[in-house]
Amino acid sequence: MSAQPDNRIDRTFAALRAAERRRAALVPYIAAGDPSDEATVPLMHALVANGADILELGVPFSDPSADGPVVQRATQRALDRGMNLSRVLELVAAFRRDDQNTPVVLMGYANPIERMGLGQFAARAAEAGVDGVLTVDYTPEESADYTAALARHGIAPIFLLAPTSSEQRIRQVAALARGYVYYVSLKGVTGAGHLDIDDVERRLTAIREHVTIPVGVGFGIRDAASAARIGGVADAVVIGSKLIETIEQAVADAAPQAVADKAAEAAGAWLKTVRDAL
Amino acid sequence: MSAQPDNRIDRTFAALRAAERRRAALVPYIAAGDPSDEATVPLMHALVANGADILELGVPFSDPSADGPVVQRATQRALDRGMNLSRVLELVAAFRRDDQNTPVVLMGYANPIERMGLGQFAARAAEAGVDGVLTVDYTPEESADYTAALARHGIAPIFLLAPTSSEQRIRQVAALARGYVYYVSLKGVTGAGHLDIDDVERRLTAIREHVTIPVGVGFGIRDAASAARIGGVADAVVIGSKLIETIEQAVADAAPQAVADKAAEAAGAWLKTVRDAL
Amino acid sequence: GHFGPYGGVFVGETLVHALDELRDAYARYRDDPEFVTEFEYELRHFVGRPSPVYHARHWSEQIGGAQIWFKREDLNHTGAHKVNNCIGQALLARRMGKRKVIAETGAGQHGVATATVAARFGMECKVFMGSEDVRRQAANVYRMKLLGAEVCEVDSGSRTLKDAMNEAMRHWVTNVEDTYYIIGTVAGPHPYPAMVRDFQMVIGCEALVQMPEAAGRQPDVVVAAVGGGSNAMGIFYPYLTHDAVRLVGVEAAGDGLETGRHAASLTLGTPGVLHGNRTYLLQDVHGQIQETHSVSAGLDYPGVGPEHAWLKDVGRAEYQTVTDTEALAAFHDCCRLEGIIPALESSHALACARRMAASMSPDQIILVNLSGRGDKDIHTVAERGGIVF
Amino acid sequence: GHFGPYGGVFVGETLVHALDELRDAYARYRDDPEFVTEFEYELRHFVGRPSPVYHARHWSEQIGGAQIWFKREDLNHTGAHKVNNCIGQALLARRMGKRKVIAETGAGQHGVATATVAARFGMECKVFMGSEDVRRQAANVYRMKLLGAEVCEVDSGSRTLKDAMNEAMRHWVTNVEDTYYIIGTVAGPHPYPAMVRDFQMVIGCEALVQMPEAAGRQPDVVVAAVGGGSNAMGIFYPYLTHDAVRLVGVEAAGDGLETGRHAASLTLGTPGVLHGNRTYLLQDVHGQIQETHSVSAGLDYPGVGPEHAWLKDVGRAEYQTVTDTEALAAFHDCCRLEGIIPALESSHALACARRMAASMSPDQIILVNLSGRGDKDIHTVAERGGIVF
Repeated sequence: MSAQPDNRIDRTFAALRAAERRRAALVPYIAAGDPSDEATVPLMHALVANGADILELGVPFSDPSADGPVVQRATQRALDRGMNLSRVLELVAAFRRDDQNTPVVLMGYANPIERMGLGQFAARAAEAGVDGVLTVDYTPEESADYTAALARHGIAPIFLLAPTSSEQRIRQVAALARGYVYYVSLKGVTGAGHLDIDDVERRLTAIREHVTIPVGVGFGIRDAASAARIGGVADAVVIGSKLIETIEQAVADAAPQAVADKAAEAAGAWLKTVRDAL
Repeated sequence: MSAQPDNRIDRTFAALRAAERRRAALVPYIAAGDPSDEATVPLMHALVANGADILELGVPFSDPSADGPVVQRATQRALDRGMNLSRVLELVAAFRRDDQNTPVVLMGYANPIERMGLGQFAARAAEAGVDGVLTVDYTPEESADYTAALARHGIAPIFLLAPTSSEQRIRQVAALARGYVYYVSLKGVTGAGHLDIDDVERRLTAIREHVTIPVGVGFGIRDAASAARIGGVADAVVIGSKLIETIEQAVADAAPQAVADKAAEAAGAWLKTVRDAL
Repeated sequence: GHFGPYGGVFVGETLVHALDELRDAYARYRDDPEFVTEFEYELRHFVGRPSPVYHARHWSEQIGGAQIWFKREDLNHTGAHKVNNCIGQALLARRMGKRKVIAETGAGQHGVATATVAARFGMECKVFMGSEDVRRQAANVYRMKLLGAEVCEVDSGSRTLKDAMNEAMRHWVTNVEDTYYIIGTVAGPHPYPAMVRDFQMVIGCEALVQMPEAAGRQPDVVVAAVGGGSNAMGIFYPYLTHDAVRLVGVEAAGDGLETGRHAASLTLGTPGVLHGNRTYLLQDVHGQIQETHSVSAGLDYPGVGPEHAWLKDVGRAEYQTVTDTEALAAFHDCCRLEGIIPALESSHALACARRMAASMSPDQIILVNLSGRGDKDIHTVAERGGIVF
Repeated sequence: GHFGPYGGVFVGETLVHALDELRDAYARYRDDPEFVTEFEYELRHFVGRPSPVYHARHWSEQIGGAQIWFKREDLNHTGAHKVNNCIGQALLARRMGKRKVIAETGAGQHGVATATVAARFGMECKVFMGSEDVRRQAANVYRMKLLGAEVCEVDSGSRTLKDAMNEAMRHWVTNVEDTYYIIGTVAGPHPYPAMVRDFQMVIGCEALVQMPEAAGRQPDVVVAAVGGGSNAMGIFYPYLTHDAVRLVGVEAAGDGLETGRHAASLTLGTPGVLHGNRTYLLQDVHGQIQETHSVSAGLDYPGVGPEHAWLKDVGRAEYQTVTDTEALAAFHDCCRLEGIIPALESSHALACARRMAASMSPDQIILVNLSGRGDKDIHTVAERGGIVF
C-alpha cells in the first residue's frame, strides 16, 4: 500500500523534483501554541510566505524526553497555556481555511494520541488537514495499529532513522514510512549536535539503498550556510531549535497584543535567509 | 589490726559517748576550694565553732559520678579554680595549725589518690593531719593496698553501706572499716532521697550486729528537725548538700574579698541551728 | 518484551540500537554461569545478602490477627533493595565495555545506590537530579559526591524527578557509545522491566526458602509497596506460580484517592505510553501526565512497571492503596513496637498488612517486603509532626 | 573480674548489689542453651547476621600491598556493631525481671541501638544525653524518640557524654530495683567488660569461619578501632589463641599526639580508675580526667576497656594511632574506591590498615573490622570540607 496519490507531502516533493532547479524542501518546526495560541496560525502562514515547503507542528507533551531544551521550553510554554492535541487539530483546520496546499506534519509523542484513540485521532487529523505524523516514541515494532489507522485516512506515518540504525532497521522503516523519512544525529535530541556533512552524505546513501521516499535531515542547522550544505545532500531540511530561539527573542519584550505579529515577522524574516540559501 | 588509739575520730566518738547527755556527732561536708581556696580554712573553723564534731572535706574530681548535682556543682567550681589533691592536703595542714582536735575526713574518688600513689598519699595525708578517708569507688574487694597504706599512717578507711548491702557485705566492711561507717540511702547519690526514719533504724540495727564502730547517716537531712530525728538513731549525722546550698546563696552576690567571711558566717549560723536540735 | 498489552519499546530511533545491544547482552549473560556467580558473590559480600525474614511478633500480637513477617531489605548495603539491581546492571555494563554509568534520581536513593556500585566497580558516574531536589536532598547529594559521582543539576521544567529522567535520557542518547543508563525500577523500554525484575527476584527466591525454615510454611499473603514496582516484582515473581499465595501491591493514596492528590496509577490510572513502555498512567483527558503526590518520594511516580499492569489485568496480583496518614501510622508502629525504622515506601506495605491482618486468623501469615530503612525519611516525618531540626 | 591489674569493681556501695545481681544473672545465662539460642535468633533475624567479609580489591590494588578485607558490621541493623551487645543485655535484663533500661550516649549511636532493642522487646527506655549533644545530634535524638525512648537532657558540667554517664549512673542508683543499665562498651565495672566482649565476640567467631572460606585462610593481621574498645575486643577475642594473627588496635590521635588534642589512652595514658574499672586513662598530674579530641565521636573517650590495657601490657595486641587527617583520607578512599561510606571510627582502622598494607606483600591479608557505616558522620565530614547543608 502506498500513500494516496493526492497526499500533499508527495505532491510537494514531486513538484520540487520536477522543478527546473531542484532544491531541498524547507521544513520549519514550531511548537503549536508557542508563543501563543493565537500566534500559531499567523506564524504558519508567515513561514509559508517566506519559503516553507512543509510545516512541522509540535504537539506539546508533558514529558518530552526526546527533545532538547529549546523545544522543551517551547512545548512547555504551550502546555502551560492549555495547549492540547484537540486544540492543535483545530489550529491545523484553521490554517487549512487559507492554505490548501502546504503539507502539515504533526510531531509529538504517543500518549496524547493513544489517549484520544488511534482511530479517532487519525480521522480528526485527516479532517483537519494533517498530512503526516511523526510520533517520536512509536518504534516500527509498536506501530502496526498506528500506521494502519493513519493509512485508513491517508496520513503519512513519518519515521526517524539514526546513524546507529542497522540495515535491517532501515528496511523495516522503508516498508512502513510514507511521506518522507527523517534522519537525525545520534546526538539525537532536538537542537543538539554538530554537522559533519561527509558523514551525513554517507549515511543518506546507505539509507537510500532501501528508502525510496525523500529523506530529510534535521540537526546542526543553525543558519543559511549550514542549511545550504545539508540541502545539497538531503531531500528536506528541517529547522527547529534555531527558529524557536528566533521567535523567543522577538517576543521577549512584546506587549501581549503584539506577540503574534512580532513572532510571524521575525520567524519569516529569518526563514527567508535560509530559503534564499537553498 | 585496729586504728591507732590516738586517732582523733575515735577520741571524738569516745568523748561523745562519755558525755552526760549522749548525742550524735555532727559531721558537715564541704568541698575543698568552694566557694574559694582562701575561704576553705576559715569555713572549717567556723563550722567547728558552731558545733561540728568532725569535718568532711570533699576532694574535687573531674568525674564525680556518685555525687548529686549540688555537690557536683561545688566540686566543679573548686576544680575550675585549680583545686587538686595536693592543695587539699595543704588546706588540711593549714587548718591543723589552729585546730589540733577536730577530726578531718577526706571524701573523694580513687583516681587522684592513685595518681599521687597510695603510699605517698597516706604519708602526706597523715602529715597534714587527715584522720580518715572515704573513697567512694574503692569497694572492699579492691581496697587491700589502700587500707594497708592508710593503716601504716594511722588513717581510718571509711566505708559506705547501703540498704542493699548483704549481711556478708556488712561483715566485710566491718572487718576493714575504721573510724566510722557511713550508711547511705539506696537513692544513694549525695543530696537525694527522702527520710524514712523507721527504715533507717531497722537498717542500723542490722548493721550494728556486725559493725562495732560508730555508724553515721547522711541523707535526707535538710534542717534541724530531720537532723534531730536521724541523730536519735545514728552515731553521726552527715550534712552536705543543704550546707553547700546555704553557702552558695550567701556568696551569690558577694564581692570577691567578702566571700570567705560570708561563707563562714552563713554556714556557721545554719549549722548552729542543727547542732542545737541534736 | 511485552506483558500482555503492556511493556514494549517506545523510544526514539536514536535509542533503539543501544536497547538492542542491551537486550542482546542481557540475553547472553543472564544465564552465563560466570555472570551469575559474580552477581551472587557481590550480593553476598557487598550487599550482605541473604537478608533475613523477621517475625514482627510484638506488632502482630497488638493487631491480634495474622502473623506479620518482614523480608528485611532494609538491611542491605545502602539501606534498600535498590542496590541489588544496580549491581546486576553494573556487572552487565562492564561486560558490554561501558565504563560510564548514568542514572536519574528524585529523593536520591537510586542515585546513591548507583554511585555506590559505580565506585565499587571503578566506573565513572553521573547522576541527574532536578535542582529543586538537589536543594531538598542535600545529604544524599553529598553522599553521591563522597562516592565519587558527579551530580548533574537539571534546571528545566519542574526541576524534579521527571526532568532529571528527561535529561538522563538526553545524555544517554548523546553518549550512548560508552555510557550505560542504569534504570532503577521495573519500567522503561524492554529489556529494563524484565531485567530489573530478574535482578530483584533474589528477594522472593530467598523468601521462598526462608519462610518454610523460619515460619514453617509459605505465607498466605505477600505485600509490597508499588511505585515503579521493583521491590514488589522482586518478591512477587518467584511466588507467581504458588497459586495459594495472594500477592498484594500497595499504591500511594496520598491525601486520599478522592482528593486527586495521590500516586495510584494502577487503581485510578488508564493505559498509556510513558518512559519507553505502555502501562497504567495517571494522565488527564488530553494524555498529559499528571502530577502525583505521596509523602513517600519513592512512590511519587505517575506510572508503574508494565508487568504490574498485566498482573492486575489477569488478576494474579491485586492492588490496594494506603494514604499518607495510614502509612505514617504504620511507620510509627513499626518504630515503637519492633525497633525498626521503615522507609516511607515500605510503610505503605506495612499499613496494608495491618489492615489485612486484623481480619485474618493468628495462624495465618503475611509477609511484607520491608524494602528499605527509613533513616532517609525522618526529616519528612518530623516535618509532618511540626518538628524541625 | 580482672584482666591482670585492670578491670575490677570500683563503684559506690549503692551499686554493688546491682552488680552482684548482674554478675550472677550473667553467669547463670551466658551458657544457658535457651538464652544462647534466643540471642543467636535475634542476631540472625533482627540484626541480619552473619555480616559478610568483603575483599576491598580495588583499594588493595591501589595500595599495592597486602589484601585488605572488611568485616562488614556496617550492615547490621542500626548500622554498627553496637546492637549485638544491646540485644544480649536486653535479653538478660528481661530474664532478670527488669522492664526498664537506661543508657547514656554521646553522638547518639549507643542511644539509638538501646532504644531499638528496647522497642523490640517492649521495654521502657531512658537515654541520658548532654544537652549540648542533644543540640548537635538532633537527628539521632529524633530517632530515639521515634523508637519510643525518652531522651533525658543533662544540663550539668560540660553537657556532653561524661555528664550523661554520670547522670545515668545516678539514675541507676536511684532506680536499681527495676532498671537495667545497658553499658555500650567493654568498660565499666565487672561484669560489663567481659560480658560486652562476650556479646560482641560473634564478630570474631564469624570471621574465623568466613576468612578460610572466602580468602582461603586466616588473616595475617586483624585491625580494629579502639575507643572504649568493644568492636575491637569483639573481633580480637576469638583470635587471641591464634598466635600467628597480629592484633592491632587503633586509637584516635586527633590533631596529632604531640598537640595534646587526641584520645590515645593506651598510647599516652597511664593506669587509673574511672567509670568503675582500672585501666589506662588520659589524666593530668592530679588524676583529673582530661578532655579528649577526635573527629570521631565514638573514639572521643579518655579511657579504654580494661582487657585492652591487659593485652597491651602482655603484648598480645599492639596499639597504633591515626590522626583525624589520616582517618578522613581513608574515609574518602573507602567511599570512592569501594562504594562503602565507613563510620569515622572505622576509618581509623582503615587508615592503619592502609599504612600497614603498603609495606606488606600482596599475598598477605589484613582484616579490618568495619564497625559501622558512616551515614551518621557525613555532616562532620562535610563541615571539615567547609560544606554546610
